Amino acid sequence: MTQDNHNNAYKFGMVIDLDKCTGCGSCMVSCMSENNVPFKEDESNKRDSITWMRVYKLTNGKSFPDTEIAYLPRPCQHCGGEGDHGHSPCVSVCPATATDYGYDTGIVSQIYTRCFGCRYCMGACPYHARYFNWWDPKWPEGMEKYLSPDVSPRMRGIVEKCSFCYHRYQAARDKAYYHGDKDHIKEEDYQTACTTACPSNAITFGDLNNPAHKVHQIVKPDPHPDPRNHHVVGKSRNPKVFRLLERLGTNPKVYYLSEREWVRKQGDHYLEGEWDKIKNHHGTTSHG
Amino acid sequence: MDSALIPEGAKRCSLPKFSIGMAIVGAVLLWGVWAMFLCWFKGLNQTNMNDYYGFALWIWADLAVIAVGGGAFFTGMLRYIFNIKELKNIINFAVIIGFICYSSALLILAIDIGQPLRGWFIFWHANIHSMLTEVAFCLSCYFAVLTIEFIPNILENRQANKVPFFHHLAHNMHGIMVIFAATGAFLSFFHQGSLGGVAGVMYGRPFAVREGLLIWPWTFFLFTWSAAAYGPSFTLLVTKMTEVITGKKLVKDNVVHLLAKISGWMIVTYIIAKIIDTIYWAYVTAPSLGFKLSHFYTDNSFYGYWILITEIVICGIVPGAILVIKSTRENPTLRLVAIILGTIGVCLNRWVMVLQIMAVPVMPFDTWALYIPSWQEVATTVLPVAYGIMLIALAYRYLPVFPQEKELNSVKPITESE
Amino acid sequence: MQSATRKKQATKVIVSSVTSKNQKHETLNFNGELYMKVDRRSFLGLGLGAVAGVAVSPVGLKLTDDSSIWTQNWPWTPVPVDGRVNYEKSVCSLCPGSCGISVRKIDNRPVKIEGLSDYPVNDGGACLHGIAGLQYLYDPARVKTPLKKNGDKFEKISWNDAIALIAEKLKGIRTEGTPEKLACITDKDQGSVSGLFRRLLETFGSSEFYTMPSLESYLELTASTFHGKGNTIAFDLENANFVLSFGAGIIEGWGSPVACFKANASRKERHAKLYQIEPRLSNTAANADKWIPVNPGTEADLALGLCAVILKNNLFDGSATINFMGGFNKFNAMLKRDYSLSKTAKITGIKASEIEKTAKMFAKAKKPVAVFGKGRGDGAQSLKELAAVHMLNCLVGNINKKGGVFVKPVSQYLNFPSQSMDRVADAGFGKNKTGSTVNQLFEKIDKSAQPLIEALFVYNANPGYNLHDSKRVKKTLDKIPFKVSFSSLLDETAMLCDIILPNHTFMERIEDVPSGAGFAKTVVGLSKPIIKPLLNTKHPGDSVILIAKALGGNVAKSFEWANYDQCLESVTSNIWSPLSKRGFVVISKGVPAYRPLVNVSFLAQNPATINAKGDYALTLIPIDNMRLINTGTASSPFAVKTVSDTVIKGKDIVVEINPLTAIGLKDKGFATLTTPLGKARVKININEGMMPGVIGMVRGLGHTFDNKYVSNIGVNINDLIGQVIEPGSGLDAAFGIKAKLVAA
Amino acid sequence: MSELENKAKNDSTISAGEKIAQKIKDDKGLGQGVILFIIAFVVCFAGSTLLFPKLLYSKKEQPFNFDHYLHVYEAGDCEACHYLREDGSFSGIPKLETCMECHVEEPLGVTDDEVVFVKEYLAKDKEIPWHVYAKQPDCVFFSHAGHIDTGARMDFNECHGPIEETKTSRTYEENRITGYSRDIWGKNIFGIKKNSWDRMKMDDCAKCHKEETGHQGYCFQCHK
Amino acid sequence: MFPFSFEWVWDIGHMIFFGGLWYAVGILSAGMIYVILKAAWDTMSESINNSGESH
Repeated sequence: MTQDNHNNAYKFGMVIDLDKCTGCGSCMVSCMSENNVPFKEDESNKRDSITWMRVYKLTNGKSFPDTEIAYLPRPCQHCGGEGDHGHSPCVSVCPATATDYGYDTGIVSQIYTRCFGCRYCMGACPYHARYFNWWDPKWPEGMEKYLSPDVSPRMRGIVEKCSFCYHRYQAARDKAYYHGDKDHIKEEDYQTACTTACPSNAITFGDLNNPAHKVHQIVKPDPHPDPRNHHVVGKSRNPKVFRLLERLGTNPKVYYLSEREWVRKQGDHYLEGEWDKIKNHHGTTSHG
Repeated sequence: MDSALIPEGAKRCSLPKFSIGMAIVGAVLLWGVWAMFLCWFKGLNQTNMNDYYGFALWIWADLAVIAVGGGAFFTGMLRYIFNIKELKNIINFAVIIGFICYSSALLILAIDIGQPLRGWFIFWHANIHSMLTEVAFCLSCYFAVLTIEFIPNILENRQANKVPFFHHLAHNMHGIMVIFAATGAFLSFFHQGSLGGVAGVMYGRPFAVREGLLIWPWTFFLFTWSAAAYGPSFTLLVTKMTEVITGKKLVKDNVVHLLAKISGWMIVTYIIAKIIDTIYWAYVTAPSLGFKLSHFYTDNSFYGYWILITEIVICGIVPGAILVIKSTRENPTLRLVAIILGTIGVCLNRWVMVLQIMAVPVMPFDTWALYIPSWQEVATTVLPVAYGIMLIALAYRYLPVFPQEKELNSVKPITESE
Repeated sequence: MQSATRKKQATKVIVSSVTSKNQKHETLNFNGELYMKVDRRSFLGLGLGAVAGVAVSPVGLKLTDDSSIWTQNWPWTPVPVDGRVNYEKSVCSLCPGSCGISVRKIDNRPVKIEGLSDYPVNDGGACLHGIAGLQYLYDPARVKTPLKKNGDKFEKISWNDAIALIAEKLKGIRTEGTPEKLACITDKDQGSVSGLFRRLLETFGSSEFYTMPSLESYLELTASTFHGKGNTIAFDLENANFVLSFGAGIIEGWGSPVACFKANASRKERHAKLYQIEPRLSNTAANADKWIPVNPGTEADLALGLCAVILKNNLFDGSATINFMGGFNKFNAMLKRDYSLSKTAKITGIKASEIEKTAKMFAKAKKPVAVFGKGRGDGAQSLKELAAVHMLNCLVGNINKKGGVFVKPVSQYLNFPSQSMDRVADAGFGKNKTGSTVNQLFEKIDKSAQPLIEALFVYNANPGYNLHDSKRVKKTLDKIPFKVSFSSLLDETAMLCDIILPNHTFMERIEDVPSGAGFAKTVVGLSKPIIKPLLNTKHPGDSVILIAKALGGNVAKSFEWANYDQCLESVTSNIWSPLSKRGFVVISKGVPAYRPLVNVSFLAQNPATINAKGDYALTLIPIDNMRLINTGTASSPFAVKTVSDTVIKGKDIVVEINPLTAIGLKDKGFATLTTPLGKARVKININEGMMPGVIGMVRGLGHTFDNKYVSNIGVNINDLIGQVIEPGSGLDAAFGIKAKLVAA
Repeated sequence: MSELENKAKNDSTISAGEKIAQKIKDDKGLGQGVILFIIAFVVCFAGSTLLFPKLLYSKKEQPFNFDHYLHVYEAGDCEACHYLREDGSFSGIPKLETCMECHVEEPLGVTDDEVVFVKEYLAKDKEIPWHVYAKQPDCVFFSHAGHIDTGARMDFNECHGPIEETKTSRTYEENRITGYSRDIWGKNIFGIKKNSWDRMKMDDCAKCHKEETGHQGYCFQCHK
Repeated sequence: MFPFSFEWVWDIGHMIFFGGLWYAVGILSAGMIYVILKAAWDTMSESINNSGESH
């Protein structure tokens, strides 16, 4: 059991290189195909279109010809909550414990049979990573054959979200049990569907706690709380890496990487002059 | 025909006239019920809500109806705990309004959740850290208290009073109503507060988040306070409306002035606290997260500074001032203006604390989300209003709600018959 | 209070009566009034007792619990069956990229498609259309059995009857001695199935074998213009350190999409530069190191302008240019005269200093590559532009070098046995082809009074949707009396056909899938059947073999194989063993050894530049959006779901326009787009990334066939853009059309 | 549990109630009602507690009887049919191809159940539609690898009962409303468990996890 | 909601929350039971001793 795997709990996270991301959408489709996400005839109202992984289009706001755009894939951030104690914005508000924070993996679960659709978690999540089944999912006649047994298809009236392909973690643990080393999940044994699908390998997924994993080497998370904002823990020591809305103290586990300063600046809100102070911060200095 | 049921010495309109009125309101009720079944059987795609607007008109209706229903617990507390005798003439009506508000809230919640059949999971698998769990428990309990407070009034119906058991039951319940009112106040303090906490704890939403005391954000106390402040105003408003519709004077002026005075002072103290909280939030909490005040009130087609000013100044300071100063309080038109503004104020505060939270973009590259309710949502929000009107009409017709009614409307003084 | 006392007496009465008459059955013979009293109380007792009894029993709790569990297991919510997991390798043939895929199956039921990690083309990644492949396999709109047109409806027909009907029709044409009246349109001329189609036509006696315009056809055309027939061009993007792309959507589906994604992704590590020249800020332009906005349609002039700068400052590779043939000095003179720096700047709208700087950077770069083929590289291209851009490569001499442009012969890994021809076949095959491109064929059919083509085979192509001025193309197709479509979907062209022989989807077929479209290596993959065919469909190879056998005579003799599997094994005999074992064979990967000769005669004559037809103020240009398939097959529901709401909004298409040109137009508002060919209702997306004076509309929408998820959305841009045939090459080179936008 | 059935039951026992009424000399007006109340209460309570489960659970027989005892004896051990695959997933109920490792066209034994098996399924190469007693709902992920000898080394009797000694397949009972097998929600309507395999729902798993690992586990450990 | 619920943990949070809740529910139910029994008792005693109006 990983609960007592000599307390080296995992902390699965992801870093996405926005300079490599081409906005092609492979991650969106791979995620939908892997997790039995339904589709409707008209999905053009992006406010009730269920895409666990959504690719946002960012712009530097300048006018022609200096305008620039970048793409930002946004899965569920699996927030660790203030001080990384597991009180994610959504977990702390769900009235029926339909979503909880797995301290052994750092993954925020969503249980479709417990959720009764009050949608409070959707209001609490600042990343809009939670989707509600406004319609009863229906697959055209014959297409239910491609549904995967690893993820239970949902029903109308409940909230669903990215699970970091937790079923792949379950399969990896089964394999580890079978081969006798139940507490050691190899890096390549548990990779999410979007990571494996990305044609430009822009997404790197792994255990943030394990220095041997690529994601840890890129992000170099700082275990101590940030002196200027004690809610923030695990801030990246790589100046090119940032997190979305880090100042809110949600402590997301999805990091983003970009060489372009205007892209990094879109990660959070800054008052006048704040950005220049921390523009190329190295390590623990953070914005107050 | 139904004269046997009408309280002694009370003059009511003829049954046909009454039934026509009830039929009209009943039709609106049925329209709401039709929308309710649509939402239950076809699912919440009947509404215009979406993933940006998980909370919308219904949650606002919930919060607003509970806020204005605060009159029941506050008047009850004043009457039974602070022993203000004059309020016994309005406590019955306050309880009826409270009962209607809380039953409406529970009905709207039953329609609003995606899986009504699993609604009881909120009790069974309760997450005690969630404000909504606390709301669910205390709201249901307080609804029970309101039912208990409403039963004696029902049992005082002429026919019901004839059954000895009912007669004794009503009498005994009056005896220990103090305990029920105290428990009710305790429960109300928490769930009114938790409804405020629902918004205040969302640290992912800079527009909503507030610091606080221990686990309760300041909005917790502000919501209770505003419910207690504006609740009596709403009670007075509905009393005034009932008096206008029935064409009779139902409550003596000294009771109305007293309740208005209390409500006034509560509004004034609330508004001061609200202003302090807003200033602290606008200049300390939000900027610490990188948000200027203009982020929440500009470049969108609806939410502007006007909503802040209306809520605090026009519907806060003005009604407070009117109800505090004796001369303006006792001037009927000014008092009516004040209680109407007050009620609008609390509804606006609830609107802001639900819908503007959803509208404000949080991620830098996100956009404002605006939303218009669908007819089904409007119908199911009008449904409780219609049901409330019918209940008040029935109660007014068949139950002795206003003790002073006979006295105020009798042509010659008659001795106490019983 | 009187009433209370009277009531008490009444109860006393009841009690006494109960005690006195208890022998008899008391409920029966009481008189009305008394009967009423006992009955009401006992009834009350009974009812309350029953209710209390049931309430205290577990029924209530259990029903509440079970009703909630019922909502967790609604009968209409599917429950996928669990089973043994295994992975199977195959190759996706949805587009010329031909990536390797690995399919996860549960007890032989495919549930997920992913990229194959050690496949030489894509090494693990896959594009969204390949990943959503299962939605094609299980699409209920697929053609289930062969169909025969009757009036304007289709009716079912068995395979034998269909083949017999086709054979009888073709025999009719042959007996008239005009075998050349049989034509065939496919998507590419590589691969065994296209080989079979070409072989059927040739042994039948017709040389009318056409391929739809694709990057593959443009590469071969440019190669033959410069380096002689039988050559093609490939780009070693992985090793190039300066890529100058003239509108090519390197990361939007150009060439071999996933290979290009990988080459682009490693750019940062290799410190390689990408400059994108395009009127619109596409994803490629956004990801590039520099975006150079150019006036639409003037890319050729810019390329020649850059050549002029390179020649003027003699930054060209002398050793390469000395053996240029075909009038290099004439070309040189033409450049000096027509493409001086100031003239080019005026035409293209780019500052002269910018042109000069770019030309110098390109020439000085160690491994520069200039890439041509606007958008995905298919659709309408002008040979002048392709040649001008390739001229840059020739000038800097980065041909057949690592990190350069590879000019290599078209790979011939297939060895078909010799064809047996009879007199009629030789006569028909001898006649020269009606035209070199599909557009020319349709133009000739339009002009000729009596039918120039009697029978047409359409395989993997949708000319009725994918060629400019699709209304006219459909009218031309109607002029062909007998048409057979091999599509598995009832697309626009199939709906016009008389017989439909539905083929398997790429997951039900065994087939050789050669890489192409500018990919540096030549890899042949083996697409394997992941699942037994679901419907009454056949492999297109089998269909052709059956038709050939039904025709008899020399045609049947040229198709000796029993079925397609046997044919595939024999045709790819020299590579079959590695192909079948490992699933792919790398035919050639290194730098081609020989130095090709370069003939600049085409450019030397200074062919005319194409400009957009019509006299409206703005220019409408097509956009190739990675998330939509625009080659005529429908995009999958998942793919359409990922398309942004600035491209599709409800049933309407959204066009991009710069704020400066959008006077009187509201963002997200409606407008009517008018071009010389027609009108369309569109929505507006005010977009800073679009050059002023240009409107951008996505290709791949406006399908009219019956598919709830992708059809009847928006407009097919090919209805709005007309054909402009380029005199020098006969290609349809219309890069766009003049249009106007009026708020609706 | 429809009221009608209730009513039918009440009439038959009314005469018993009447005798009691006569015996008790009672001068209170309510006596009559109270007695009837008690009768109706007892009758309805007993009725609904006994009748309700019969109505709630549908009874289905297996396609043919399966003799575990014989097969364990013949095959030697359980792993012949129920085993862990290479990737740690559990094979579950064996497929026809596993049966065909021993069974051939003509029946090996004498029982007519085997005749049914050979004729109906083996010959027609049709998978046997077994009703799985321990089938968990779709939202549950259960890892056998984590519980048997590669993990917690639990004995399979704890969850499946002494199945290896059974000679006959018992009737499969399924909840008509939820579709759950009765083994999941428990044989006894009050939820009283005599032995560990009588019920296998969330609370049972939670109790064992709490004892063994000190924590009930986070939702995604057992949900998918 | 009950100690045997799945989510129940004997921590300070549960004790305060459900302590307060059960306390309030306890008062309400006790109050109601008292009132009903007393009313039943009053009705009974009134009808037995049949004395004049007792209230």
